[in-house]
Amino acid sequence: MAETVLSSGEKIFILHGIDADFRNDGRRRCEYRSMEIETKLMPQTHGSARLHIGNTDILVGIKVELDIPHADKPNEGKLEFFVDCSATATPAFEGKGGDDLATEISNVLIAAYQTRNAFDLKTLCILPHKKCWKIYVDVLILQCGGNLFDAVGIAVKAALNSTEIPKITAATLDGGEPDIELSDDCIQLDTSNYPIIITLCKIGDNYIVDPTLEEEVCSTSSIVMSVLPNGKISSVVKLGCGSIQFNTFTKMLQMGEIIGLKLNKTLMDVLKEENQFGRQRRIFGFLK
Amino acid sequence: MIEVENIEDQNGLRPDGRRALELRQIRVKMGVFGQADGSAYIEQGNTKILVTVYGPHQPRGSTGRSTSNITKGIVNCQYSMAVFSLSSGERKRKPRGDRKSQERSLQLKHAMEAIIHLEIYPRSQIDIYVEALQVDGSEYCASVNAATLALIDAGIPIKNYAIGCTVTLINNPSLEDEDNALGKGVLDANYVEECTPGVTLSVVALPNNDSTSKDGLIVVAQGAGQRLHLSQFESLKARVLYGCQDIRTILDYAVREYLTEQSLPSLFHVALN
Amino acid sequence: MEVSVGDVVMPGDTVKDITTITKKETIILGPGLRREADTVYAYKAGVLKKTEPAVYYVDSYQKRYVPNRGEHVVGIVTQKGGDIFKVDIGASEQASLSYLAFEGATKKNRPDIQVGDLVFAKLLVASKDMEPELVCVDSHGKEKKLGILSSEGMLFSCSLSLIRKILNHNSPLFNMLAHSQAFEVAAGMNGRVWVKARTIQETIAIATAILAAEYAPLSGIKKLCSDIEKTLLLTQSGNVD
Amino acid sequence: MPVDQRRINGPEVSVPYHIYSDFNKKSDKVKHDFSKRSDKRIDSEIRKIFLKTGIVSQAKGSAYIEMGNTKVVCSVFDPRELSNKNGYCMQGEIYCEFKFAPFSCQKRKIHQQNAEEKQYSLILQRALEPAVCLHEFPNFQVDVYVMVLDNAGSSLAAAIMAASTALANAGVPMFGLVTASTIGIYGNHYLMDPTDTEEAICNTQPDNEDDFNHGIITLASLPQHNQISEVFLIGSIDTNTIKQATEILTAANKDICPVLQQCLVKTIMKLHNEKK
Amino acid sequence: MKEVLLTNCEKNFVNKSVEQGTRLDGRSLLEARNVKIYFASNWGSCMVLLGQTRVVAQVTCDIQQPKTSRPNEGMLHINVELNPMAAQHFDSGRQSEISILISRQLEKCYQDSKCIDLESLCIIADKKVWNLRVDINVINHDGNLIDCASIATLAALSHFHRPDVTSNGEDIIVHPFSEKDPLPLTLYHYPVCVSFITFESGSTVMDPTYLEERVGVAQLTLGINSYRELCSLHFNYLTKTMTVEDVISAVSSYATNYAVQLVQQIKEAVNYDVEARYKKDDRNTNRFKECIMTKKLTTMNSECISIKLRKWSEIENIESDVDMEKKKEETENCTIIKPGIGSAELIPNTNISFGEGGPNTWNMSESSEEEISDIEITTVIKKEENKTIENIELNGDSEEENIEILETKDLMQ
Repeated sequence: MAETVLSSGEKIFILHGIDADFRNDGRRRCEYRSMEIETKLMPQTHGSARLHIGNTDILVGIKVELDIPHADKPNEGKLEFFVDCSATATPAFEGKGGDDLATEISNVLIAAYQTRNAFDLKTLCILPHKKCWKIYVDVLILQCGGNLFDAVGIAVKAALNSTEIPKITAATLDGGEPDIELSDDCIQLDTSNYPIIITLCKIGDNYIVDPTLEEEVCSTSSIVMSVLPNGKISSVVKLGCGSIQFNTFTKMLQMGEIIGLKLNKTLMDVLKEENQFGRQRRIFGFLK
Repeated sequence: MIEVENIEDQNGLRPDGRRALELRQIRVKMGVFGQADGSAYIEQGNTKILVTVYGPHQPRGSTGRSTSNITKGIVNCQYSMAVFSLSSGERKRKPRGDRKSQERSLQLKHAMEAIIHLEIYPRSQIDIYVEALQVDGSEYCASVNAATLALIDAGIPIKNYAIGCTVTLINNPSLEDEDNALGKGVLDANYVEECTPGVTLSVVALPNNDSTSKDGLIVVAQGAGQRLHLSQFESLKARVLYGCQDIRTILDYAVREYLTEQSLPSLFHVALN
Repeated sequence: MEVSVGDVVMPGDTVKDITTITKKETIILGPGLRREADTVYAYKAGVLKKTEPAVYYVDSYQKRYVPNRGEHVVGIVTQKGGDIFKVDIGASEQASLSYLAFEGATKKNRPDIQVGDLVFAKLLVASKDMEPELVCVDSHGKEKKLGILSSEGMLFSCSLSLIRKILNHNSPLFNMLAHSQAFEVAAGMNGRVWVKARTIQETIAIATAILAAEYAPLSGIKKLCSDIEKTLLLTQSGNVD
Repeated sequence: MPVDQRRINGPEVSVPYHIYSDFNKKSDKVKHDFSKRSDKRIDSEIRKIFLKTGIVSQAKGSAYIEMGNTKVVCSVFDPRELSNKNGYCMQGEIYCEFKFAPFSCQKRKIHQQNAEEKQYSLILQRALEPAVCLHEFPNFQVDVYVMVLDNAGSSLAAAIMAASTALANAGVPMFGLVTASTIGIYGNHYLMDPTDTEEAICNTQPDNEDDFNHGIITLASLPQHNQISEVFLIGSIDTNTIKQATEILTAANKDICPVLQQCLVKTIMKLHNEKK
Repeated sequence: MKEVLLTNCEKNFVNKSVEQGTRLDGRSLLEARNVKIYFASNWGSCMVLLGQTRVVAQVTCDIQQPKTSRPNEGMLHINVELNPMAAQHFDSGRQSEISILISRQLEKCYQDSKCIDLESLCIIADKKVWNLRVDINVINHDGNLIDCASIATLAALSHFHRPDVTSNGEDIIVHPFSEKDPLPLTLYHYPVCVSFITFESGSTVMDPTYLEERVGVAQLTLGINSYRELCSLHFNYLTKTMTVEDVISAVSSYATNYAVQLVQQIKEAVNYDVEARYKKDDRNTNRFKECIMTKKLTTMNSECISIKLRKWSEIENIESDVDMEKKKEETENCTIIKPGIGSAELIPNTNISFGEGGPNTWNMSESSEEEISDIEITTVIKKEENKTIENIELNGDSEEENIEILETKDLMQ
């Protein structure tokens, strides 16, 4: 991934293709590659999802633990994102090599889920000051084929959608010590307003979605925004070393919102469809 | 800790219904990833391992400089466990860098150095990256198997399959009966069995093609757990080599199937001509 | 502390005798001695020696080699590249040895040397500011005894003082050993010795003798050699049994 | 998160005491009086800026900025050669390190960068990169260190401006100056240059109001070229509001630019006079 | 600092000699080096010498909260430190591969095999337990660090005494040694590591030296206790692309016999020292000061010589019988010099030991001192039949113009 080096000829070819609204793989500017999503594929986690788009491969595992709330936010639970860039993606990620990228991705995730409009941490609280749920969202990047942010965003949302938290039947304070009873039933998270992340990549005078690795190399700046299903934007950040005109910026923002809403709807439909297969559904994992 | 009573029932079957010398279901996929030079995915029961191979390429960074030997290639391994991989419920803090992972990386490296024809690749490096997605016992051995497959997928010349297998001797005070099959060690233990008080012997061997001759060379062997009287060691070793033979047969079949699939188009081409 | 010739000196000791010597002689201060104003100080621990007419030095026990021009050393080839070999001679820096510095070597006809081989070479350049340079020929382009050492032999290291001791003309060690054994030896001034004899036992025996000579007085060398011989006989007879 | 093991950091879990003392007042915060800001500014007014260069004598270029109570120091050092990781690099690099001083915020910060500070470092780097002629110093790296001495809101914007002034002061070739400003959005209120309390309010969403805009936007731009060099938005805002807010911010950035220019001119004049 | 390259010459020689059943230091293939154990003045600290390999171990303890998974057990940590003191290629700071392998094997051998009664280290369940920490420092590396470290660990653990503790449920009182006698640890069994190296030819040696470790192909380490039980097993290829038959079965019985002996020796050494401490008897103990005491400096001191034949020591014994007087003479030649108060050094009389040192090799007035390095190659051809020996060939290639020749006679006073 870090090894993608393009000659100026290749770059110009890609640029012209995008100008003509016909990209190297035949897509239009605002078209996504086809994605494959599978959820609940790891029994040892509370929720999991695997996303495969182009050459990008993301695995998300969610684990839920009981914890004590932060003292300054006594009635909120905790949500923690951890991104691990596995060396299987590229030898450059060996050891601590992927840490920079991982921090960047987890920062975007944190920003996207920060507003209460998207994720209400209060629902994770069990007993104020004493007990709350802590949700670990662990993202494992197995292969990088461009457009990591979008892929991670979708995979995280799908995994959270599949997450089942044990239901709490009784939570009492017993002499200052919290006492909690769990049942076998599970409750699901309210994913109705979880954001997804859209990257708009500016190449030449145009902007595209879902760039491949080669297209990412051609771009000097891109905008990563997280769109909530109700049309709000929960985070925007510009990446890359280039700058953007004000007008282009607003146009990109509007485009991102439209795409985000569409993508979100499609994703939710697909997840619902998958859910209808029920528990007997065959799990493919990596064997497909 | 799991109750010892649960470990086996009266019929001499293990908790997951296997016999002593029975392996878990092994499922294999080679060439999972497009970008890597070679990759393989293996499932041994619930243990799921993903391995990618990059190289041979120019040595990079500290590994290239520190090794003074330039007549042979360098093997670089990294063993990493996904933070959510543990079956026991808790979450791992760091995916890699702890002593256990580093030891695994080293042992994997040594095992792979033993099978790769490194003398063909002087001044170059081969990277092997292991990612354990789910861990349910015998994960080191499964990763050796997966690494072998990934090397085959990458087209790197190897001498033989390196096959890993574990044998676990469950120390059970209630089990006085020497003849009991389980009393002599069970193959390919899962996490529950590994946690019982007993000894687990992990062996990486290069099994021979024909099982009639020698059992094969042992490349890496390590024991973990409690004590084992030396008199029992030989029988354990025999068992584990038997297990290696079995796994080899399975992997060999998988490789053949994969390669046939890969070469089908060209076979058609030949047929057409 | 003031010391005089023959004494054990410590760093910082002042050497008394030198200052009192008449002026017309040229005094040469060897290794381990340093002059500051009118006083001569020792800066190594060892025995203060003097050779006539007025050469003073400290004979010290040392393991690390500091290259000196013209000395013969045993080096390990660590790298091949361009038109030079890099050779480890145990000094602070690797020495360089040209492909052409061998007898009969030309641009086309290069010596067959692998990484890890041993060479017996002479230091052509040894200066504290420059990389040491080795040659395996003398000024007439002849190899003499220099060149690559066969990998049949055995290499071991010892202290620099031992090397000086065994290479001394007066040292009877090799003469005595040669009475009973046939062997080849290359002793580099850098504390590396290469030995080759007919059998492994003999090679080890020679090596033992060399190492044991470190603490043997001149008179003891003879006994040492006979001991070696006896041991060798014992070992060989033991092998026969 | 990296933990400094060589220094004694005090107990691992400690809690600032004021979260307990404030407990009763918290309800007041929600009823924040938006008609009047605490420092008597109107909503669209920014705080006064004090900017000075050359305050770190060891650095090649340095700047100190005050925006109300927010105080930031920045120093820029000589370009140094990149450690050869991936061969020769055709473009130069800017390395930014953003750090809150341990005493700068309500809660004490540890000496090592935390995730937030790392993120701010990256934002700072991306905000400056479009303005610097990176091709002028291939394979070299310019280090920019920013230290927030007092955080009273909008410290990221202050840091970006300080860094841009310091770069110019250091004589690093640049296409233009970078200015930045922050806006806090809370419902219909657009609070320019918010203080830290205002930032905290804008970051939270009031209960039982789902369709409510709130959030903070920091925008860095090159006013001389009409380019946006970095946007950082956090909260929940619809696109129209973002558009309006960015318009306000770009205008503000344009207004601020002369301050930076004047400061640099003053520095040069002073140097010139001294030489005479 | 890089390790000096292993020469082809050393490789060939070691391989060949091992094939013939000879080792450079005169041992037989399955023979270990001598083990010496010295204790420091406090509990649980010892220095172990295995040949020239030297390791210091120190056990310390403190009180900590136990792990939630094992609330009523104490903890044991083993930490191995390899610093550049032991060998120049050891990196300080970063954990090297070898130190990971050693610590993991010791962990398996002592932690996983439950050799220490950890439950007795619990003070208040779930709240406070003793945390033992074994720190191992390698002082000198001459091969087989793992065995040496394991001997040191075992000796230190069985020597260690922790302070006594009384608790009344809530508070605990740690008694200083002056109030209550310290308590030893309870060891269920005594495991030690025994290592082997297998060579290309398939022959295996026990207790390898550093050189042998570098030449060997595969390494086997068995952790064995005195009940002939296997506590850890580690068979691994060293960085070579060669395969050899494994030797676990072949050497395991040797290993157990040796382990039983070794454990016995360690136990004796520990008991001796512990008892001496109880009696407050400081004579005849093996303390650190004993290990640095200089012994006789003689030609025949076989310990100083790293290369020797198997029968070398036997000869030495014969010699000492015959030449008792001579030996005595040698010791008489030593004088004790007192450089200051409180220290004494046994210095051999310089006339004998240092007098023969050759001249130094510094440049004299731009000329070289050829003659001392003249006889580098001494080719002696011994003819089998008539035993005539040709003269040693001295090749004084003095191509330099201005040579100032020093008479070697002069150098010898």
